[in-house]
Amino acid sequence: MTVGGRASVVPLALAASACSYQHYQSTFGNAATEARQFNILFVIFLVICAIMYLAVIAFLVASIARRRRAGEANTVEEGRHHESNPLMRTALISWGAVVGSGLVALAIASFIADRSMASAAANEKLSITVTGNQWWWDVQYNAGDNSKMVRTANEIHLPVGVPVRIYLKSNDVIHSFWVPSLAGKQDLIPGRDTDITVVPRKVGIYRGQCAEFCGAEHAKMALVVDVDSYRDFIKWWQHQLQPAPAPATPLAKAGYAFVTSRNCSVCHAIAGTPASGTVGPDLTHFASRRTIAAGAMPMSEGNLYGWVEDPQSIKPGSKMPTIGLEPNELHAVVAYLETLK
Amino acid sequence: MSSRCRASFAFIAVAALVAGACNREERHSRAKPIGETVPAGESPDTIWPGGTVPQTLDPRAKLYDNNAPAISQGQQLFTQMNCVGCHSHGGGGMGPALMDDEWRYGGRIDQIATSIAEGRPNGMPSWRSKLTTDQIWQLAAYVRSLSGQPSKDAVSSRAEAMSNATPQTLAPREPAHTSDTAEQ
Amino acid sequence: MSAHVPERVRREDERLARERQKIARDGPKLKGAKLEARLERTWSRPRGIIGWLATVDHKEIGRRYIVTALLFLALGGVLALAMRVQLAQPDSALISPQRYNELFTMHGSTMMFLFAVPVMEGVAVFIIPLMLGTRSTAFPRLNAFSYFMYLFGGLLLWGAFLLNIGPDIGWFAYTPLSGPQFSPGKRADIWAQMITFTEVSALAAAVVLVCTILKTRAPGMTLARMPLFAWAMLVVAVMIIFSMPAVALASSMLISDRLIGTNFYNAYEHGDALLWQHLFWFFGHPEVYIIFLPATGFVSVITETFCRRPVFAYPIVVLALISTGILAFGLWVHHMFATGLPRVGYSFYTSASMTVAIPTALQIFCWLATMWDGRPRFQVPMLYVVGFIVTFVIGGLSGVIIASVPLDLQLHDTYFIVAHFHYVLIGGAVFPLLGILTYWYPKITGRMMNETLGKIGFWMIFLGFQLTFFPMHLAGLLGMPRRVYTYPAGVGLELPNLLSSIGAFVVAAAVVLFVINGLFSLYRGAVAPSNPWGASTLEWAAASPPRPYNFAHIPVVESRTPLWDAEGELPVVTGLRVDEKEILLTTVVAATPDLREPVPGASLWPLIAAIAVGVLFVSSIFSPWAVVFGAIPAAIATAAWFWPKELKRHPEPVIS
Amino acid sequence: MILEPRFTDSVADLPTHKFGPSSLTWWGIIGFMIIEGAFFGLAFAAYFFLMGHEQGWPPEGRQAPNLLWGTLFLIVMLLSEIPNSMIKKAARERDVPTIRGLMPVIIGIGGVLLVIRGFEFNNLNCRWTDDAYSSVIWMLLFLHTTHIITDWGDTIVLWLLMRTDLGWEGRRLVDTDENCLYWRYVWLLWIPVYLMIYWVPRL
Repeated sequence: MTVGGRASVVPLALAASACSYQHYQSTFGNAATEARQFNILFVIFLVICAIMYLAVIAFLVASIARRRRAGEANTVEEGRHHESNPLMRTALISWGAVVGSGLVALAIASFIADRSMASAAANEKLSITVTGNQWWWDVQYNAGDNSKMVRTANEIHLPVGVPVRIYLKSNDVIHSFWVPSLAGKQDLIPGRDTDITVVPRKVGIYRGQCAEFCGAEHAKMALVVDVDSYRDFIKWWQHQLQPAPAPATPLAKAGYAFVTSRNCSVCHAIAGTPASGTVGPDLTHFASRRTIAAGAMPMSEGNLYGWVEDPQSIKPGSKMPTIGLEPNELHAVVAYLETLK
Repeated sequence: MSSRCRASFAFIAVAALVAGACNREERHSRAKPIGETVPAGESPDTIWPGGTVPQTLDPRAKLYDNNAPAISQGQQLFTQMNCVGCHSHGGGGMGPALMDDEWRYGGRIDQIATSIAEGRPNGMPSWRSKLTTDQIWQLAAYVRSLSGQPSKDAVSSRAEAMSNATPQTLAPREPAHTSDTAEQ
Repeated sequence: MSAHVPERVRREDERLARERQKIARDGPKLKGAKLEARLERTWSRPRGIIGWLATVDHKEIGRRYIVTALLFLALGGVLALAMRVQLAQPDSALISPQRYNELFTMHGSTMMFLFAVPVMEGVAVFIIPLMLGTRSTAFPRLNAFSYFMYLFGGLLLWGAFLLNIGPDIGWFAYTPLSGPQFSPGKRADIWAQMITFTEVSALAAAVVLVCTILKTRAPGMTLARMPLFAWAMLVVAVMIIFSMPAVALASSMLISDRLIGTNFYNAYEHGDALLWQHLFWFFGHPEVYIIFLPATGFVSVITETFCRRPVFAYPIVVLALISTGILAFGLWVHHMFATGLPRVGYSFYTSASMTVAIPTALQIFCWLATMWDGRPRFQVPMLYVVGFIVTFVIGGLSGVIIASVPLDLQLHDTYFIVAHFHYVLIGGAVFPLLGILTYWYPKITGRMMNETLGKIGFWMIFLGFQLTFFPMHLAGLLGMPRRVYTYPAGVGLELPNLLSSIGAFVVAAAVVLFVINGLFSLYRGAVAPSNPWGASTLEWAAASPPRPYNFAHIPVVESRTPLWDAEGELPVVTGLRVDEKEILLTTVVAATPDLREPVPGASLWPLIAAIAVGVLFVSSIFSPWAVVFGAIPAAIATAAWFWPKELKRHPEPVIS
Repeated sequence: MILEPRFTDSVADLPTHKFGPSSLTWWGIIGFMIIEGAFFGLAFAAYFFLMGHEQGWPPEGRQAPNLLWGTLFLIVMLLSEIPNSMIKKAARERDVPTIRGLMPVIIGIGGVLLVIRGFEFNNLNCRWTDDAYSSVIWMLLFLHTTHIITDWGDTIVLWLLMRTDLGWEGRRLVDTDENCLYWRYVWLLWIPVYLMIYWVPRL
């Protein structure tokens, strides 16, 4: 993966960014200071290690080629009483010195990168608390007074250029918050408070996934990070503070009735409605999100129908049960959910 | 006993162990939904006046009774649905205690499931429209484990929480009670 | 001797002293075919199934270890193929998540606990006594007990897997996922108890190896003349003794958390989930060096023989082995860089993880210098050494990359790590293992493996390996976490995963070819002389396959390459008994003859003790009282194992 | 090419048993001691790791274990070193009658110690299910109890063997010598465990 190759990948990805939500989940995304420092350090390590590797292979090839010309003397006595000549001894010492100094250089480069990352993130302006649950992310924007606190799930919007500190908690097992294009991962451990600091540099949609095995649906515990311009972010924030819009069409009203009285309200919360369960993700602005079920599928009507009708066939083992809805109830619920922009 | 007969005994014992073990660990996260809401006609109430012979056990019982994943899900639901509010951790409070062997409405898993689904007088709400049948049966399986009825191997010793009760794995096992009211 | 000895006992002593003179001993008067016939009768075990179960012959136990471990390799490999088929294309619903989680847990646990460590111990238990010029390991019954414990651990894990109650928590079972609440039922307990089985087996084998290497070397084989493989196994055995208790303690604490409700890992009751990770990885990292160091011993042995030259700078290689062994205990936190511990601590572990690369780099230089200075012949074992160097160095360098905290935060728990540890484990340990099995195959079975099949097999596994695991570096960089049963389409992971899946089948074919070559050569391979490769170490002075007593006379060693300096005749010491099993003990450093030690005879008690301890372990999954009541039969069995058959005194002590 | 043997010297008159590091079982015992030492060392590490999390140790509302039985255990155990050393010296001097006389004493002391241990378990002022502190305290005490019981069992089996005629054989004396060494190791390990269970919570 030469540097050149990597450069060509970046524009290609950007071009495809507009439509598909699986936009970009790779360390080459270079979308934040931390990711950029990772790439610089990674290239340094790669170059030095490649040099060391070529040295070993050169030595190997040379020693294979050297003796082959001297024929295949098979006699046993040949191998006895071989004093190692002093040249080899100095070669050994210099080899040790080269390896040692190479490693010291790499260690120092690593400490410098580590130091600069920590200092870049010293004065964070935005603070978010992400709580890991079995197989979805509960996101909460901390703000001065509670009226400004935004609660969402499986999706994070970040203003570009603004350092943000994400506090990580877990309600059950150990998860690991990792958005490759932005920064390194950090575990969410029950009983311990960890945090991660990101300074996004490039607008775009970036996908992340849980990186610590956390049970049946570890593979489908993803989240999407939307880096917006500052203006868009503020617009998004204001919109998130609004309660859920009241349903207009009769079908949506029937859906509202079902959602707030039946199973959904026990686990999910929708601001501005009696549904206030905290067991499942917050659905206040569900339809404005890009994915359903923690990144399992892109948001679309067809997928929404599939998910609400039988979540167990999409995420078997997920905590969301298959309610066995009647067709009319299903249409009503989906219609109402689509109004939650 | 001829050696052949003894061998067959051993085989049956092993098969029983195997069958028991298999069911205990089976995770029923069924991909295809079974259209099983509670049957249209309300299930007849499970209290039999005059202590007559209790009805046959509901076929779903063997999916949930003694099934470790079901009991574990029931344990999480028990806290998430705030059953702790009235029943605390099984010791009882506003609601009756679930750890003893006093069952006003029957201690069998299908009877407990009906109590949860239908609700009971004196404050037990009906959960049929709030929880799916699968969840109700999981809760019933966990409630039975609170009073020590399922086998010790299926229950968990503690939750990832403040230690609130002596471990179920050390509690003595209780025989399943059909319905106490009949005996009083 | 002292005033306390009564008259009766003193007369008994004189009678025994007289009888002692009449004992037949090997020497100039008793040698050749007559001696070998009598030794054969003394050292061979009783016939039939009882004898087969009661054997304490290190060669039979070593062969069993190797065959059982290779069986588990095959089983683990089949699981890997199933995983690769599932991951061949995105969003595939071929295997359910629950089944896939069981697959990768079983693959990891089988490869690490049931294949890698036992196969190294098996080869060592078979070869070390021959290489050191003695007739048996120390504590042969403990050796037999160790094999049975390993076998029962494997049967427990695989029995549970086939009964559909196998573990599904990953091969390192982080709490609280493996805790009582999130792993219902007995799946995690079975995994934890398998650890207890294999750990008891590895510790027993380690004590056997340490005592054998330190005390039963041939006279004259000072520590400075000991073969490098023996050095490697000594360091490995000491590492096992210090590291395995960590996982034993951690898994016992996990079982007690799950069975009697202790709160070691319960974050809400003053416990800590990271306590498990610290204890597990304190064992985990030395474990991977326990798997790698024997392979360095193999490479040294192969390089020395096929380059017709002692390994360059022997003291450097020995010091490198010892320093790797010591440094391995200071690295474990580099598995926990993402858990939010203070950054200052991490920088210590970054530098420690980098430092451990230096001794291995020096060893690689010494092997290359041996090839440079020697006359390498590229038969199959030497090909595996070249394949080892080409592959392992990539794994070592990717290890240096992930030793740095900022890089590891991106690469931890991704497929980059999967690529790294397969490069260092398959490249670093399995390649030398395949080479050494080909090298010692004539010594173990008396027949040569087929050369062309071997070469085809090598190129297949070498190229198949690169095709399988190199794309995983890219998959990791493209954001694919570990242990995911599927991945979404459109994220760019399709190509690397498809290549890996194809490569996996090539590697599987190569392993099948190796097994066919092994089985085919058992009957049709060329009959092997005692030293087919013209090697220098003592095991090639014994017959192929070695007689039950290994050497008619205990050889004397005067240099690091005894057979190359032997000029047609081997100096030996004489005087060991012929009618009873006996070995010569020598002093630890200078290996001067010190003591004659009776060797225990074949006995069923190790098997019975292993069954009793096995029943105790398995039943303690289900009830804490099993530990109390299970201990009684185990105590009886171990006491009977120690109790002599007849309680009368012999002219010279005998362990019957 | 099978190499012809060139006879050098004979080892026929070497002894068949020696005390101390020459004996094979000595190295075996040292091996197992290091294993148990590593086990206990890691248990101590876990203890201090869990302790590191707390402001107060024991956590508030929890009383430290009562001193009486633990200290009594320590005293009786230290006293048991007297017969233990005498047995070790007797083994080196092939004084089998003294060994046969003193071993029941040390087995009796072992029995007394196990009884005291029963009381200790009752006086820990906590159940293992209460919290991590209680779990670690119970674990340390349980580990040491298994350590004592295994050595007590070994001593009983060895005593039964020493009473037979085989008691006079050199190898059995070496076994007795090493068993006394192992007993010394058992009570040496008790001292840190004792301090951690009884005194560290009182600091």
